[in-house]
Amino acid sequence: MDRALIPEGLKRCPLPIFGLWSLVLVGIIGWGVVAGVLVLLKALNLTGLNDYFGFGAYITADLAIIALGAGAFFSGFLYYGMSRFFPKLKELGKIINLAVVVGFVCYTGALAILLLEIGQPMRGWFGYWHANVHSMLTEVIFCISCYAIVLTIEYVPIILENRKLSETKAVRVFGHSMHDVMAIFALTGTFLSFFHQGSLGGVAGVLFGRPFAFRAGLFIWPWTFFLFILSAIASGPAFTALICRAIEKVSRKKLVDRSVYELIAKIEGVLLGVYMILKIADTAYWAFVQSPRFGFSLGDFYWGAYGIWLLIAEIGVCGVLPALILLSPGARKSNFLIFSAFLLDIIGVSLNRYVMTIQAIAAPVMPFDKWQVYLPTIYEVAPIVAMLAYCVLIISLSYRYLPLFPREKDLNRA
Amino acid sequence: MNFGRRAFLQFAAGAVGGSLLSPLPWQLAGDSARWSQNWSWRASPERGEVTKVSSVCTMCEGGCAIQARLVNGNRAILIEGNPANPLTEGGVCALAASGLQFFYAPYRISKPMKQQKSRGDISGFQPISWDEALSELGKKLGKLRADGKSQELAAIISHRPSSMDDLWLQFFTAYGSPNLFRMPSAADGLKLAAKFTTGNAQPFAFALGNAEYILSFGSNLFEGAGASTVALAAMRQWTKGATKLVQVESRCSMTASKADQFLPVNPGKEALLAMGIAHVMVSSGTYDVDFVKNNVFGFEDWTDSAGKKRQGFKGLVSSSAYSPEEVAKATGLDAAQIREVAKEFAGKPKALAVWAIGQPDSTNGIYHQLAFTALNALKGNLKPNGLITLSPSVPLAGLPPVEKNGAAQKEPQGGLYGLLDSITTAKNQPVEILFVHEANPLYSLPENKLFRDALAKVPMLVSFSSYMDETAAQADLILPNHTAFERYDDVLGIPGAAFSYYAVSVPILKPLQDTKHTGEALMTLAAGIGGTVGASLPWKSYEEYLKFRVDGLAQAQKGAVAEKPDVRIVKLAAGQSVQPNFSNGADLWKKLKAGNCWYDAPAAMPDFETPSGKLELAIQSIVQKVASDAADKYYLPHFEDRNLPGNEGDLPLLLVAYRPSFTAAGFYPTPPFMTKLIPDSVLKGADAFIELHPDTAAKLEFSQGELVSLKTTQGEANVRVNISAVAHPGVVYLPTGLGHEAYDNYVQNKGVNANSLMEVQLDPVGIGTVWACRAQLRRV
Amino acid sequence: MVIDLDRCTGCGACSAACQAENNISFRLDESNKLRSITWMSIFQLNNGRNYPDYRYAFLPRPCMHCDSPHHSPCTFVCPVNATTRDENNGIVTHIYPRCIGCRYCMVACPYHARDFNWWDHTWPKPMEAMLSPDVSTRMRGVVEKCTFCHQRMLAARSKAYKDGTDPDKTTYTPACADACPARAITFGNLRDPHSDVAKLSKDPNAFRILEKLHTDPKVYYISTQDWIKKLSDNALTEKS
Amino acid sequence: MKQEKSSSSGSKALGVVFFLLGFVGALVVGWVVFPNLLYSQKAQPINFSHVAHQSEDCDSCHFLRPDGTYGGIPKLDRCKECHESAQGSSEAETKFISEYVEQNREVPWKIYTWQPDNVYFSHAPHKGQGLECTRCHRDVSKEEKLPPYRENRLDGYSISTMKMVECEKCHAEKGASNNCEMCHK
Repeated sequence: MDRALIPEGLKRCPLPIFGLWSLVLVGIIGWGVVAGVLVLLKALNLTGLNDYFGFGAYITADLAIIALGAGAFFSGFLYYGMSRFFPKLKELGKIINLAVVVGFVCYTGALAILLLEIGQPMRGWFGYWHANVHSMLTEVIFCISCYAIVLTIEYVPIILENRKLSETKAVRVFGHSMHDVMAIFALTGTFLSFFHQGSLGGVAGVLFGRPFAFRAGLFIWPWTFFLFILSAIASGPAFTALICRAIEKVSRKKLVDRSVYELIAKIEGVLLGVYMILKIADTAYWAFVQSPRFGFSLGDFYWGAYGIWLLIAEIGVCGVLPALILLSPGARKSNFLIFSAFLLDIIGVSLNRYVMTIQAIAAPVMPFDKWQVYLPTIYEVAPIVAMLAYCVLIISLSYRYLPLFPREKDLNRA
Repeated sequence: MNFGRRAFLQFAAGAVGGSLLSPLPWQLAGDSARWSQNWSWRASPERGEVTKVSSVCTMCEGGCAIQARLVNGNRAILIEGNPANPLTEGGVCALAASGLQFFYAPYRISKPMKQQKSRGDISGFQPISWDEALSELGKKLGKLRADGKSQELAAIISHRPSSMDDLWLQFFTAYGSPNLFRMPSAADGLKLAAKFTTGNAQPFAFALGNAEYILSFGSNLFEGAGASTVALAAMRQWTKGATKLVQVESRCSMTASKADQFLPVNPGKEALLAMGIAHVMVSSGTYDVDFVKNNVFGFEDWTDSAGKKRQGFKGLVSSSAYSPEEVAKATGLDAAQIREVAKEFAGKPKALAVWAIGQPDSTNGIYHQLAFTALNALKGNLKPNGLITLSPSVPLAGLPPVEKNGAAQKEPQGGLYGLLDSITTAKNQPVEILFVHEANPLYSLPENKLFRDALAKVPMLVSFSSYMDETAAQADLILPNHTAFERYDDVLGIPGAAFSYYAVSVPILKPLQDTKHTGEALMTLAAGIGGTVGASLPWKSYEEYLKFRVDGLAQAQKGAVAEKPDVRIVKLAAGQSVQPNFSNGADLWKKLKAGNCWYDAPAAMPDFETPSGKLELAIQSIVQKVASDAADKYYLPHFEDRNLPGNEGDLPLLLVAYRPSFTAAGFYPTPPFMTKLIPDSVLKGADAFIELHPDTAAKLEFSQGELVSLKTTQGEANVRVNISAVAHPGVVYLPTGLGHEAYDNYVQNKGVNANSLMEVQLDPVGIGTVWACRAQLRRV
Repeated sequence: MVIDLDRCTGCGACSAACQAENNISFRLDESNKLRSITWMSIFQLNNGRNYPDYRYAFLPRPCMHCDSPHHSPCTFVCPVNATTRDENNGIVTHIYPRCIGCRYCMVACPYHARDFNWWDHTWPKPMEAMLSPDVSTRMRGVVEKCTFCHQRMLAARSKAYKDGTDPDKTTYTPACADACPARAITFGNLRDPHSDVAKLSKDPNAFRILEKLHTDPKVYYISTQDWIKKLSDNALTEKS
Repeated sequence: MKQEKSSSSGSKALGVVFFLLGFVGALVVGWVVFPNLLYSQKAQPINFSHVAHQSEDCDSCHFLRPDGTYGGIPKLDRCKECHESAQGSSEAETKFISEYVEQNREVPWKIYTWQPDNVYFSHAPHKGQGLECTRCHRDVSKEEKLPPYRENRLDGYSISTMKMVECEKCHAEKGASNNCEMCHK
């Protein structure tokens, strides 16, 4: 049976090994699910959250994973949208399927965590039922759930391409007809996710009671709205590329032409560069103009574990540095440099999400207030790890049984 | 198969379309929204008509008028202040606001209990009917008395002034035992000082509201404890800036923080500073010369009854020992500062030196009380219209005279501590039966070990507590009293207040449990014993008893009932006349029952009933209690430096207990509402924090929050370190009101009980003085 | 609301009364202040000096019911309209059955005025009898905060309707202001220039916390102590 | 592909039938079956005839208290004022006397318009606005027999418990405040 499912003419590792591998993943997922269920039953007192830290690991993980999942919509946007004007972008078609899968797992995973995060999961849908249009979170709830659906729809045809499934005519027909409309979904998705990446940025930016996070507005949104979008698209594709590379390493196969990596590198380089320029400008304005106006000096925002190193790491090591690497044609030639640059890029953006949520509330606002330190408990870690395991599992399955990489066959002719 | 699929799709489409046009989806969505909002196990309070009952809180001496909110007349949901009350203007303390948590406390004692197993074993308590319990006890008492051992009955009762005191006294006099004791309180000191210097029975009272310069020797005016209602009412009268408060204390308490000036003296040296100030006033002649000349005995040198010439206060205080320089050395202040304060105190027309208000227990021995008195005497504050008066008594109906029991009635020596000591050492008469009423000595008596040891020698302990507190848990018989909100009770004046105050506390609800008013229990017991004892308590119920007393007040036709808050009772001047606004007993009772208080201006300082007919600074009566051949200073107010037991090498630090406003340290434990108020710098989990000066902490190399072992001569306990600049260097401050072992798990195991580490020094006149004890801190 | 810190002795009567009035739940151990529910929290301020110049004061902190234009920090972010501000009376309320427990409002509030129900709440059996029917008890997983005892306002309005007087002119006092034994808390209608609060808020010694954030709190504080005033806003606090 | 098309074209008519089948079926379920399934019926402990009490005016039993709160269904004491002993011979009254009056138990009426804890509703303002009782309550002036109490199986509320939207609608029309704290506690 297993053989029959594997795409024609492609080699995959023997079933036992794969079985073992998935078993491990399932184990981890089970562990996380148990923790999650306990949180649902016994409520959030199991977590490290408290009245000082309303947001914690759950939200941070969500923001990060969603930013990285952005690879899906952005590559989609470039491939379906832009390639008409820039034929070079057709290259991305070679990795687009993976991007979709990654996007799918990231978003569905994020939704699951979001369910744990709220104190009244049963009422999660009130975001629709009693929506408050002013709230960034409303936008987030809308867009994430909508986009998760879109991604599912985008994922379906890829599944239907499975050898066994596509034997049934109806399925084949259905799959094909879906393929034709994929562009539309891709673009809808693009819009949705642009929007909610922005909203996620807004979530922090609108907190005018929190000088650390607050940012002044551009149009109706604080400009973190745009910074988040930019940082997302500046890291998402990199993430996809990195995963692709990981699969290559594990399966000891070549899946896409190197040209794809270089193209992504170039794109990411430019975007990250732009993002960094704006981010630095923003930081400078925030540190030297806005905060003093609120009565804060930069020193008030950093303390102990939440030291200034966070800022340096985020902007310097994981921002400017990878940008420079990716922008220099020479560096892009080196596999080591290119992928470590991707990695730094990803870390940088995740760090940014962490800072904008947790440190933003760790910094005391009232003068007689004291710093507090937040440590997530196992009940927060487990579901997050499980969520990642779930991502890996789905990707592994997809890779094994679905023709994700159109060029795989040619590239691996023995 | 295609076809089937198609048909199905069409059917489905139809179904969807149809249901969208039916209420089904919308109704379901709405209902599930509501369903997700219901939490079946969430408590859902019964609704109904809300009514208010007015009463007076009797949980401490404060005398706050309260109102209780009832639902359907059978469920109390809130205790608020009564805005009509001139003393509180509607305010209450945190304890009163949490009062219902005692009313509905899980650790209430629901019925009379008899210990069937060994003492202290909670499981050994077996219910017993009231009749049985009281008749049994009555028989025992009768027999004891018949055997001429009536003095072997003793009782420890609350120090809160109320008509219960008189009832107890009546019972004990009739029964023939002198061993009736109240829990120690600051008022004891004020009473003795007044007794010795003025010869009157009433304790001193301070006209805080009329003073413009207040020199407070360690009084916790604003710590929310007990009589601080008076201090707060006075504070409201002070005009910001105009009235100056100077606090003399070793710890920077709330009062010190609020004060305009804080004089950080070394612990226990307050009285020395008073002497120092007196020294300056005397040497600079800035004291009230006429008053001292005409109305004070023993200022100049004097001759005692034996005709021996003795040194007067003037000579003593003028000695170099009390010169600012010397005093500065010992107190840790500087001489200039002392001169400055003395100058201001002497200069201000309405300057007053206060001590021992709002403190859970006295930190001053008799000689220190006298020193403060002397300072006020020099200031002329004890003049008929001065700022110090005798705490005015309320002219209630006196109790009928009783035929004293023939049995020998030795005046007990050395107060409560004397009794405990004599029980333990059994050198004096032993005690067969011990009553404990509205008190929890096993927890709240300073150096509670003394009570524990004595208790071991007492065959029978009878507790009248409504709660399973530390003492009740050790009882052999528990006769639970109604709680403060279920019974008739009264507030018979407020310690240290320079106005008379009387209020009646009426039940807000009928008793929840099978409890009995202790007053009525006493009446039943008396009846059971019969004879002169029975005759001495002729009332059927406590309500009737109170009515009888209020009748007397009405007949006296003094004072008035305050029905509006605008009466400034803290500003009443001594001797000021108040127009009575009640006709007869019934009328007054009605007004009092409605939650109003009765008040009157203090009487002007009466004639001194001392041998000399003057205010005595040289006290002859005190000497027998010291030593017949005592040195001159023992007749006079002076600073008595105590050398503490325990050696300094082993116990290099001083331990001082302080009273935080957010714990309850007396008969009532800290209720859950108040537990919430305790900062995590005072209590974290099960650990209490001691306050330690930064330098001291640094010297001992302790870090904030570190767990250390605190050792005194009394014992050892683990505490956490709170490095705080409120602390005097070298002194360890431990909060009172923590460390209960009884009640329920909302109260238990929170910190340590300061009383089990502190140590009491007994005065020649039997005041238990608790000010500090040697202590040691080390890492665990 | 105006709170006179010169009078406040930190006795906590306001907070205790608040708990009784508003059915605020309590737990065996309340020493973890980051998870303890107190609508009226009492902060301890100090002047940072060393003994004997050290001074401290207590600052009772109800919800500030921020008056910032359009929205309060919290009402702006609630995704489900569970917390809103009534523009007629300025009260910021929070509706428990609507709240989904996302805690965004807590994050938005710089005063830590909001507490989350981390647990299902139980009262020791007999104490359930003292729960007030005028305030609904909370389920786990929702946020709660000070409501200026608006149930008392509703009661007062009801009575006004019954008596045929103008409901909009009725006044009331919340539990904390009623209880304060130092009479440090004054409550009233800030918009009515003749009300005591309006007058007191103009007092030269009156200030608000974090004015620079433009949250526009409706709770004023009064203190004659400069070091206390300094602690009201960061710019005024000298940094070490 | 081709043959599929042809096969479908042949069955267009049938398709419409299927569609209608589903459509009508759903309508029936949605309008008729579902509501009956959703609500359970409960009888009141004893019957109360409003008609029989016509002599009294409504306010004598359903009155506002001095503090402006609403007295609701009268308590036993109010009933006792007349029904200390039987007035007539109705089986409801005899039951009432024997089970409640004599045992001095309050009647556990099921309240048709009971609102949940989190709702604050005061009759005084609505009365003050001159609203007729029948605007929200059923007209009982001709009522001989208490209708059954119908409870929503899902959320446990009575069928006649007013929903928030209805409150809001009227408030909006009347220009009354629709702010949360006006109706929630």
